[in-house]
Amino acid sequence: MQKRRKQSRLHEVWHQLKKNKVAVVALFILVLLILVAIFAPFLAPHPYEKQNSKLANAGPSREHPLGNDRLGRDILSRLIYGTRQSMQMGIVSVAIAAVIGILIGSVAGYYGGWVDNLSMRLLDIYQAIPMFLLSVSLAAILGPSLRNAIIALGIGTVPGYARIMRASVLTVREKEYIEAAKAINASDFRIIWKYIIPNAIGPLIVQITMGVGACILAGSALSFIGLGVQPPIPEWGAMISDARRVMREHPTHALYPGLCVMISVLACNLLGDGLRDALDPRLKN
Amino acid sequence: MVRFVIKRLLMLIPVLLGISLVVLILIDVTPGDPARMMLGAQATQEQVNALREELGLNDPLPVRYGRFIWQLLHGDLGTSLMTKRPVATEMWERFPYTLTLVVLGTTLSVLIGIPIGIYAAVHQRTWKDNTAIFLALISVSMPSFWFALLLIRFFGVYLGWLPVSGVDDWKGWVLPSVAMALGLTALIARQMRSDMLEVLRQDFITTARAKGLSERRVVYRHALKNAMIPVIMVIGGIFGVMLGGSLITEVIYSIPGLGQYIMTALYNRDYPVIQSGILVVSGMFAVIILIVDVIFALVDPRIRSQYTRKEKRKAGRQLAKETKTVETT
Amino acid sequence: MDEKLLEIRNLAVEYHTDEAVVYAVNNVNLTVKKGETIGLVGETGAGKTTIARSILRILPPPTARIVSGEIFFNGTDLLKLSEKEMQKIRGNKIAMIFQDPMTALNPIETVGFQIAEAIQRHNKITRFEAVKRASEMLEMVGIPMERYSEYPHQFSGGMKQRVVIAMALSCNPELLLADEPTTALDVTIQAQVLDMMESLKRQLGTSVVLITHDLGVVADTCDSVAVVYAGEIVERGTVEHIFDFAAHPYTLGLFGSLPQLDSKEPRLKPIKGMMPDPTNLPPGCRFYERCPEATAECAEGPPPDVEVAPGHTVKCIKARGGAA
Amino acid sequence: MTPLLEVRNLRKYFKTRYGTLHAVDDVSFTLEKGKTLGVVGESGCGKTTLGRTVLHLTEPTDGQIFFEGRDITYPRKKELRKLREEMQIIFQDPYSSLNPRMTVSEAIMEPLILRGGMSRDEMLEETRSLMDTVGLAARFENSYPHELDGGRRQRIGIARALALKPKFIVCDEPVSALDVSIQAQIINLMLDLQEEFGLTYMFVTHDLSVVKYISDEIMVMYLGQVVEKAPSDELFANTLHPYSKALLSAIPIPNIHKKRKRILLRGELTSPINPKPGCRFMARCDYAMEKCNEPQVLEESSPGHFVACCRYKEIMNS
Repeated sequence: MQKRRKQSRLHEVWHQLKKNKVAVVALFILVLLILVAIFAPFLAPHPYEKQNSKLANAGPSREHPLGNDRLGRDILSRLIYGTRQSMQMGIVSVAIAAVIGILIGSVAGYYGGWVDNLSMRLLDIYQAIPMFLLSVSLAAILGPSLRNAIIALGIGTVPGYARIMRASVLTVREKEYIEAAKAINASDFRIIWKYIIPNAIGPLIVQITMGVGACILAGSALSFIGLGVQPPIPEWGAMISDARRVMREHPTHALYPGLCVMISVLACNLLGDGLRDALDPRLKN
Repeated sequence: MVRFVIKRLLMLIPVLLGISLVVLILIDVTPGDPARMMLGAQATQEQVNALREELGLNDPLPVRYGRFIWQLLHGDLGTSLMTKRPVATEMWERFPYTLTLVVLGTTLSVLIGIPIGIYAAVHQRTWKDNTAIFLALISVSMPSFWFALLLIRFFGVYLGWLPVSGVDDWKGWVLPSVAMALGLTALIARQMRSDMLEVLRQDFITTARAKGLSERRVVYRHALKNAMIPVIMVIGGIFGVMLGGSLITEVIYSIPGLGQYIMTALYNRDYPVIQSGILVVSGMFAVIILIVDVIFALVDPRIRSQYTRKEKRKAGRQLAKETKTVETT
Repeated sequence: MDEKLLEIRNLAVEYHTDEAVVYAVNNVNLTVKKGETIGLVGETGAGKTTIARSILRILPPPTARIVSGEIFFNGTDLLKLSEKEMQKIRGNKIAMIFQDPMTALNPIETVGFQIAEAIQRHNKITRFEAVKRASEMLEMVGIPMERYSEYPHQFSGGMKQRVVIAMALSCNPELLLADEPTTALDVTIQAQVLDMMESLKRQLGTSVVLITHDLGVVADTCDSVAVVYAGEIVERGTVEHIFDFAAHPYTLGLFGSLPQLDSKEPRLKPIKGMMPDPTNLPPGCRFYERCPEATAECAEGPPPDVEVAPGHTVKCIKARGGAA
Repeated sequence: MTPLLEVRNLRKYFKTRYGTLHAVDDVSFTLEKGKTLGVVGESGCGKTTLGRTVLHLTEPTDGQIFFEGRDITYPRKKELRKLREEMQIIFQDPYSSLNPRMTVSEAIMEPLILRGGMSRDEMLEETRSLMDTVGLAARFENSYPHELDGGRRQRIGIARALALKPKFIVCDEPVSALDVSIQAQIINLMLDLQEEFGLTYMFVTHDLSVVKYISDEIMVMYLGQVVEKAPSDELFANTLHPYSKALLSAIPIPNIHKKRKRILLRGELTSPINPKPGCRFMARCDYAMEKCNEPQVLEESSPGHFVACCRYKEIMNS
C-alpha cells in the first residue's frame, strides 16, 4: 500500500503536467541533457582535450560539425563533455542547498519560538550578502575547482529554500490534521516527517527545479570569471570566457556554449512553471 | 513611521556585525597564508612571520574582530595589500560607478518589466500573453555575461554605435545597463504578471466590478495597487542580484567600480579589500532593503497602521468634522 | 407590488475547465416582483451564486459561459446589453453583497473611499459630495463617520459586512443581490445585520434576492422562496407555500434534516446520499437517486414544472395530481 | 458515582502583544458517563480552547482536571499517552483535519500504528470494521481525502477518533462546515455511536438548534467565562442570563408562524484581553448597572441551573 501511495502522488502530478505540452518538452530536454552528461564519452566524436594547431579556429567540417576552438579542439565534443560540469553544478549544489534548507525551514517553522527567531536572524545576516557575491567569494577563498564551485553555489542558496520551507511549514502547522496527529500520540519527529514535510514541500519543488537552472547559470558565471571549473576540463562558461579572445573574428565560438546554457536553464524554468501549475491546488479544485 | 525607520536601522547593526564576523571566520579557516601570498614563494619564513606580525594575523580571532570593528567605527577599512592605499579611499572613488550602474539597471528593468507584466496579465491566455511570457523566460534563462558579450559584438563591433568598454560618456553606460537589466526585467515582468493574476482572482475585485466600475479602473486602480506590494519586495531583492551581477559586468565593460575592485582583490587574495568589500556591498544592499521596507510600509495600510494608528484616527475625526460643517451650512 | 422587476427565463450556465464541463445552472426561470424579498435556498454547489452572478454578468471570465436564456430587468434583456451599458447598471440599479466580508473589500483603500467611489461612478456629483454621501451611508449602517478613513483590517467581520451593505445601497439600487450575507457572521451579529437590512429595505423600497442555505433566515426575512437543487429550481412559491405546503421531496427532506428547537425526536430524518456530480448529471429527475418516492418513471426524463397552486410550482412528476 | 470528567476552575491564558488573553477563565463543570455536554458561544468565547485544554492539546494555565476520579491536570508523558487513547477529538473542518497525503485507510490506521501491539493484518481488519461502523464503503479504502466530499471526510475523522476505543470525545463543531442534509446524517451517526459504545461527548458549537438536539446539558460561554449552565430543555424553557436570552432569540427558526422578537445586542464581541473584573457582558447588556462591575459568580437558581448574573432575579421578575 505504501507503494501505491507514492505512485499515486507522482501519478497525480504527472497527470496534471502531461497536459502542459511545453513542460513535457522541457522535461524531455532535461532528461536528454542528463543522459548526454552520463554517456558523454560515447557520444563525443573526439576527446575533449585533444589539440590540433592546424585546425585552430577552423570552421565547421564533416569531421568537426561545429568547428574547432583557438587551440584546435573539437567544439562539439567539448560542448558534450561540458554538459557534465553544468549538470553537476546545477543538480548537486541544489541538492545540498535544498536538504539543508528543508531541515532548517521545517525545524524553525514547526517549533517556532526562539529556535525560529534565532535561525531567521542568522538567515538575515546570511541573506544580506548578495548571493552571487557570496558564491564568488567562497569559490575564490576555497580555491577554484568544480567541487568548490558546487559547495559555494550550494551554500550561497540555502537561505532561499529555508525561507520558502519555513513559510510553507507555518501554513501547514496551523492545519487541524497536525493537531489530530498530536491527539493520537504521534511524536514530533513523525509529525515533521509524515505530516509537515510531505505537505509543505510543494512550493519547494518548483523552487528546486528553477534552482537547478539558476545554479547552472551561476556556475557558468563562476567558470567564466575563472573561479569555477578549471581548464582543460570543458565547461560552457569557461568556453565562453576562452572564446572572448577570438570574439571579433569567430563569434560563433561563444555562441554555442551560451546557447547550451540557455537551453538547459530554459528547460528548468519551463518545467518549474509547469510544475507550479500542476501543483497549484486552486487549479486542481 | 519615524519609529519604524529607527527600529529598522537598529536592526541593521547586528546584521552588519554578523556579516563582518562571518567573513573574518571564512578567511580564517581557508587554507593559505595571506602573508605568504603577498610576499611570494621566494620569501623566507622569517619575512613571512614579520609580515604576519605587522598585519596582526597572529592575534586570536576575537582580538582581530574587535580591532576590525574599532577601525570600522573610525572609518578605517584597512589598507590594501596590493596597492598599499587605504581601502576606504579606494572604495569611495569607485562607489559612484557601481551605484550608477545598479540604479540604471534597476530603473530600466522596473520601467520595462512592470508594464510588460501588467500587459501579459490583462491578456491572460492569449497569444500576447504567451509571447511576452516566453520572451521573458528566454531572457531569464540567458547568462548575462554571454548576453553582454553578444551586445558588444553586435552594437560595439558590428554596428559600431556604442563603445565596447569604458564609461567615459553616457554612451558607455548603455550596454552595461542593458546587459544587467535584461534578465531582471524579465523577472519583474513574470512576478508582476503572477501577482496581478493572483489579485484579479480575489473577491474584492468582484466587488469592484459589481460596483459598476470600468474594467480599466478595476485593473489599474484596485488590482494594480495591490499587486505592486509584493513586486516592491522583489525589486528590493533585485538590487541584490544587480550588486552581485556588477562583479562580472564591471569586469567585462572595464568599469572601475566596486565589483571590479572586489574581483581583483579576490584573484589576488587581498584580504582587507575582500573583507571590507563584502561588508560595504552588503551594507549597501541592507540600506536598499530598508528603503524598500519603508516604501512597503507606506503603501500597505495594514503595516502602516501598526505604527501610525493614532494619526489615522485623528485624520478621520478631522474629516468627519469637515463633513459635518458642510452639512450645517 | 405585482409588477415584475426581474425575470429570468431558461437561464443555463456552464463552467468549462480542462477536465470537464460543469453544468452549474440549467433552465432556471425566476421572477422577482418589485419590493419583494425572494429567498434562493439550496446547498453548497447548487448553483445559487452562479444565478446571482449571471444577473450582474460578473461570472469568472475564462471558464464560465452563459449558454442560453434571457434576464429581463425592467423590460430590457441584460444579457444583450454591451459591457458599457452593463457597467451603468451594476452598483447603480442592481447591487450585490458577497458572502465573505473579510475578502470583499480592497485591503489598501479606505472604506470611505470604496463607498464614495461607487457613488461618484453613478452620479454626476463632486468628489466632496460623494464623500459626504458616503459618510451618510456609513452612519446609516451604524458605523460612525469618524471611521471613514480607516482601512478594512481595522474593522470586525460584522462591521465589514455593514460597509459592504453601505456600498451596495449607496446608489439606491432597485434590486439587491445578497449572497449569503450573514453566513460568515456570529448569530448575534447576524441578527443585527439582518435587522438592519430589513429596515433599510423598507426604507428604500429595494427588492432583494437573498441567497442562503438557512431556512430559518428565509422564514424570518423572505416573501417568497425558490429552492435550488443541482442547478435547477425544484420548487418555488410564497413562504407560506414552501413552509406549510412543501411538495417537492427535496424541500421536505431539507425540513426533515433540521433539528427543531421545540420538538425532540429521537433521530433526524436526513436525505440519503449526496447531490449528483454537476459534471455528470442524471438524465431524469436530478433528485432521483436520493428521493424516497422515486419510481422508474422519474429516471426517464426531466420532470415538468407543475403549478400545484397559483404561484406555487413544483418540479416533480408526483406533484401532477395537485398535491399539498 | 464519580463523574467521567470533572473540571475545576480551569484557566487558559495566552500572552499576546497587546496583553494577556483570557481564553478560558475559571470554568468548572462535571460530565457523567454516556452524557453529552453542549458548549455554546460565539467566535472568540473560548469554547474551542476549552476543548483543547481538557485534551491537553494545549496546557492549562491553572485549575484541575479529573478523569474517572484521577487528577490529570499535569500528566506525565506516559500518562498522557494512555490518556489520549481514552480521550479523542473530532474536528470542525473536514477539509483540513485530514492529512492530504494519507489514504482513507492509512488515516484511520494511523492511531493503531502509533499505539502499536497489533500486526498489520489485524490493523487492516480493524480499519475495515471501523469504516463499516461509520458508514464508509470499503471501496474508498485507497482514496485520498480530496477525492471525497465533506460528509465522507467527516466520517473518516470520526472513525479515526473511534479507533482507540475512547470513552470521551470532544466534538469541535463537527457539523458546522457541512450542508444541512449531510449534517443530519452525521448527527444521527454520532448519536448511534454514542448509544452503541456508551460514549461521552463534549459538543462544542455555535449552532444552538444542533446543540439543543444533541445535548443533555448546555453551557453558554461568553469571553472565556460560563454565563449560564443548565439541562438543555431547562435552558431553552427558562433562559436567565441576558446574553443567553439574546443568543437564543437570535436563532432564525425555520417556521413562519412563530415570529419572535429578536433581542438585538449593541456592539460586538470584544476580545478577552486584560478584561476588567466585572461582568464581561456588561458593555452590551441592557440591564447593566453599578453592581455589575463586581465579579460575577455562577449561582444555582434552581437545581442544576446555574447563572452568572447578579441581576437575574430582578430581570426574571420584570
